[in-house]
Amino acid sequence: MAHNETTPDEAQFDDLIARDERIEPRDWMPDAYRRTLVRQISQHAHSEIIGMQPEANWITRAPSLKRKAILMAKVQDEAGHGLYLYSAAQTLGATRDDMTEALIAGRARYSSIFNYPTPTWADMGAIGWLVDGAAICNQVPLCRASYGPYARAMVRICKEESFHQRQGFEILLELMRGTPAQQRMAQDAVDRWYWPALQMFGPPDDESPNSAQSMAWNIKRFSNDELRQRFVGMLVPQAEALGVTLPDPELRYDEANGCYAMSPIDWTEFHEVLAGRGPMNAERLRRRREAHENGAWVREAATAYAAKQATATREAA
Amino acid sequence: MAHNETTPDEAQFDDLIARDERIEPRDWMPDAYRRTLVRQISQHAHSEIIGMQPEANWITRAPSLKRKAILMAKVQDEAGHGLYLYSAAQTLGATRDDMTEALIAGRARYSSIFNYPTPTWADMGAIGWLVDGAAICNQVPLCRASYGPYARAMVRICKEESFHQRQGFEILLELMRGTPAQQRMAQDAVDRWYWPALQMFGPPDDESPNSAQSMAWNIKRFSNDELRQRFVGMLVPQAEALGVTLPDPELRYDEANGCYAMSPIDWTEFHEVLAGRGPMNAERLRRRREAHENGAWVREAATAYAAKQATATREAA
Amino acid sequence: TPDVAEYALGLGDDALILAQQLGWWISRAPELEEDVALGNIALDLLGHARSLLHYAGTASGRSEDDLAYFRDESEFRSVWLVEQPNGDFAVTIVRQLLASVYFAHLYDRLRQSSDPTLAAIAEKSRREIEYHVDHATQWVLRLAGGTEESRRRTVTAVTDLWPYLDELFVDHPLIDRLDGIAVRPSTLYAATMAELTATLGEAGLEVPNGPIAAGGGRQGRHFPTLGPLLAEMQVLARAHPGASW
Amino acid sequence: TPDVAEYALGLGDDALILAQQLGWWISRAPELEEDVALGNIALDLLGHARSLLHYAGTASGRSEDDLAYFRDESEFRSVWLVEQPNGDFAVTIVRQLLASVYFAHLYDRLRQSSDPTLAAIAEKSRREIEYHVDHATQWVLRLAGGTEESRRRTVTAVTDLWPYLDELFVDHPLIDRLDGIAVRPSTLYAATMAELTATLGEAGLEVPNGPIAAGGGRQGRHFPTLGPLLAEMQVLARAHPGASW
Repeated sequence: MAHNETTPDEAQFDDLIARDERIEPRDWMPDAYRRTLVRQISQHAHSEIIGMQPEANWITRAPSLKRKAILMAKVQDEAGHGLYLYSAAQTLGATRDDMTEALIAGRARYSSIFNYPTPTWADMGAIGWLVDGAAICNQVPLCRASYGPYARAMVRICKEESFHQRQGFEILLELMRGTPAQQRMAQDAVDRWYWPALQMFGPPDDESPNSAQSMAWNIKRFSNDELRQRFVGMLVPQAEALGVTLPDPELRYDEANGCYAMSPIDWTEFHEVLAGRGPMNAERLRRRREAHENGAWVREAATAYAAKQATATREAA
Repeated sequence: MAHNETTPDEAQFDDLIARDERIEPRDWMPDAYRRTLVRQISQHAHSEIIGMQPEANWITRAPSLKRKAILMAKVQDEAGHGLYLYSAAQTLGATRDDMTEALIAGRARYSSIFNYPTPTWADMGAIGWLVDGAAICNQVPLCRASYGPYARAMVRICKEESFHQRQGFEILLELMRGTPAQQRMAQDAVDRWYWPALQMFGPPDDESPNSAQSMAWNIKRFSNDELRQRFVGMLVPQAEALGVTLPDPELRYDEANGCYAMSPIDWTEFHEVLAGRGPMNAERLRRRREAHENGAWVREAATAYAAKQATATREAA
Repeated sequence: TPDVAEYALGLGDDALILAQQLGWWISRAPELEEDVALGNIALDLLGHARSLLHYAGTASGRSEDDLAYFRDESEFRSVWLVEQPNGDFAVTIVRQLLASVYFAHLYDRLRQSSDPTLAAIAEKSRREIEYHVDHATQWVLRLAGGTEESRRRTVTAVTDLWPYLDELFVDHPLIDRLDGIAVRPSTLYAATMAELTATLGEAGLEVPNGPIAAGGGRQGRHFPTLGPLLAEMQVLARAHPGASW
Repeated sequence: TPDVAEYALGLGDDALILAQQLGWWISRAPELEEDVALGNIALDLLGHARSLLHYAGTASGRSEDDLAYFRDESEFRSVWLVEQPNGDFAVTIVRQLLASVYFAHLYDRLRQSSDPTLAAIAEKSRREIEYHVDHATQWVLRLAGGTEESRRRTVTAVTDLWPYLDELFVDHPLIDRLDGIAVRPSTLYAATMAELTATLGEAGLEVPNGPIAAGGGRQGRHFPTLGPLLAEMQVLARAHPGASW
């Protein structure tokens, strides 16, 4: 077979993509497509799992029982998202053990945003509003991603995420309507999370060479800068409603270009955090490893018990 | 050798006791004397060790840095007392491992007073004033106990205990000079600890058959009731100075008999606690076992390291 | 009445303290499925606590949050069993088994309370608690029948927690004043013990025969770890008195 | 001056938080000798904290207790290394090694401070810290050279704590305003690292090469466990504002 010739499998795959239809686990797919998806889906799963920690930090201290319930449900949802996404990755041949191992060993990436700490209760609001908000902008298009199990997982996840975002907004709203100390707490959290949230969309388009292939495969639908613009457009009226100031003095709507003008993003800190020198990188992995290792005897017990039960059932048959 | 004949060893022992001199580890002693001492000293050691827990409960929450320092030093002193007493018992052939094992397995006794909880800061005062106070009344005579290493350990311990008692008194004094809430806290703690402290001297003399032999051996010097009287006599003026009420409406000095009249002691709870049904019996042992088990790998490491060092030194020689 | 409020407070505090402790596991469980499962149970219990505290507060014009965040340790009414620290997963699971089986029998009977609010809360809670019992039972079977290590840890957990069962069946004076409204704790003893004994038996575990702890939570006397637990739970609310969240 | 006070506050908070954490071990150590030894070290550190906080408070008329009990998390100035939880005995010991070696070099240099109070505190503290270094070093040698398990735990502890060393050597702007008074943290790097590397080498342990944590404690940004630690430490004092103890 000559190098540039298209096999029937390839032709069918290309055709499905061209018609914007779903690729399913039984379908043939190029290795690079599979690898890209496994990397992206497992990275997303790991972000959900690591992303539990910054918020779990406030479960025991939530300042009202209603907020405690909402926060518990949210962090628990993130565990659920991790499970959906692991399942989607498993349809591509990845195993949960391998993915977990890669995470704990520090070989797998997760969203860098979770390497920031959550020193105050207002961070629960800012994470919901800004981080989940940015995640939704990133993820809504993924509900139409070409790989079926991923797209379907994203539909469920996005539904819950938009709920989380509203809850984050409500936390901040309550704080901004509260005492001066609560208002300061809210503004401080927005100041700390605003730029990292904008950085969640990744580098500017002209420095993001890997995006093209993902867009061609209908995994990615919009460029980093397009999504960032959409996000800022969503934030501006909400910030007004909250009464918080977005920490960018240059931010304004540019009528002429039909988009928001903003200060240049300082990527220095982003790259520091990405390189493992953020405030919480070491702790996030340490704690995940600790939970995994402390749970080893439980998982072993469950496996051993299931094996004994299976033997007993076989022998009884 | 006829049954009632006295050996030279026995004669020397009896002579030393008669002259109220010290028995030392190298001296011959009757088995029963040795057993009584090992039981009493190890029980005392265990009381010091278990007795760390009710107070350690407040180290992290002590309400001033000065009080935190005093409390840390006190609980640490108790560990030191445990060490002195283990050393004294070791001179009688007991091993620390055996004593520890007996404690953790629930076979060895410790003072029942430590099976009560310490729900408030005022308990740090009440324990110092009442429990250490009662302990001192019990222990000062032991500084003249016939067994040398025990007597010498008790000299050091009593010196520190009387320091602890004064600190307890000061805690209560500060509370009684404080806010109404602090005063209530102090009185409540005195109410809870007064009767258990009186019970520390053991049953009334007419129900304490084992004391006679210990008195004959110059291990015990005063009867339970004598010590209890002495303790109450010490408390009454101190309670007045503090401004706390001792929770016994019948308590008064009986001029005619030259002693304090008091309500009959209700021994029901004492016997319940002694039988393992006190509030904290299970927890005190659980926590000691946990510390011991969690420390096993450390002790093993220290032993292994020492062995390797010894080998290296021998080989170098 | 204040007596009904006091009774609801005790049940509410049991649920609240247990929910608070289980909440710690979310993000720390042995597998993601258990982050979800323990989270669900914690949320159910927190729901029970909110209903009960809300009801308990109506007598004195206090909100659920007034009761949860602005009472001191001695004003709490939880039993020592739910105050036992999480320990390892075996301790948490065995604590869940003991507490859930008790709650199941209690709420089943409380449905017949002549107090309609308590009856309604019991009706709703009971169904959720059935799942809690099932979850704990399945795990006790797995842990006791799994590996040598898991069995050893489970035996230790059962031994360590058993002393705190006794308190659950004590008829304190309040109960005498709530005839027809409250469930008399001593009347739950036989059925609860029968179910626990059966479960332990199925798991091949012995019923412990060790010390019994006196407890005293319903009278405001608590296990030493409750103080630090409340310090953490209440710290933010108390730093901003009067604030709304 | 406020700058000197801020500097003393940072050092005082380091000692206070470490003392608070070590205090937990008293009654829980692997052997009685260590209940005593860790208690001694905790007491020394608490003494340093009291001297430094007392001095820090003079500028603003606040007592050591005002500073210890009535500041919020963001007003604390401790570094992340001392805020790391106790973990197992290996973590506590390795944390002690890293912190004590740093403190030893710091206080040794601080004796030459042109501020006589700081110089006097440093002089007194330095001698005690030498014992702390020795205690930690001996234990690191034992644990690393003991059993397979103790070695594994020690390697993990070194790996997990190493990221928090970096923060100790950051020259924040305050330092520029305290020439001759404060010790410039970056100037302690070489000697501290040389000593730590030598100790790890003697123990047969590798110097980690993993991530570095940004820290930020001197600016009031803290490790997540500091909040609950303070909640527990401050709960009683805050429940009785204005009271004397």
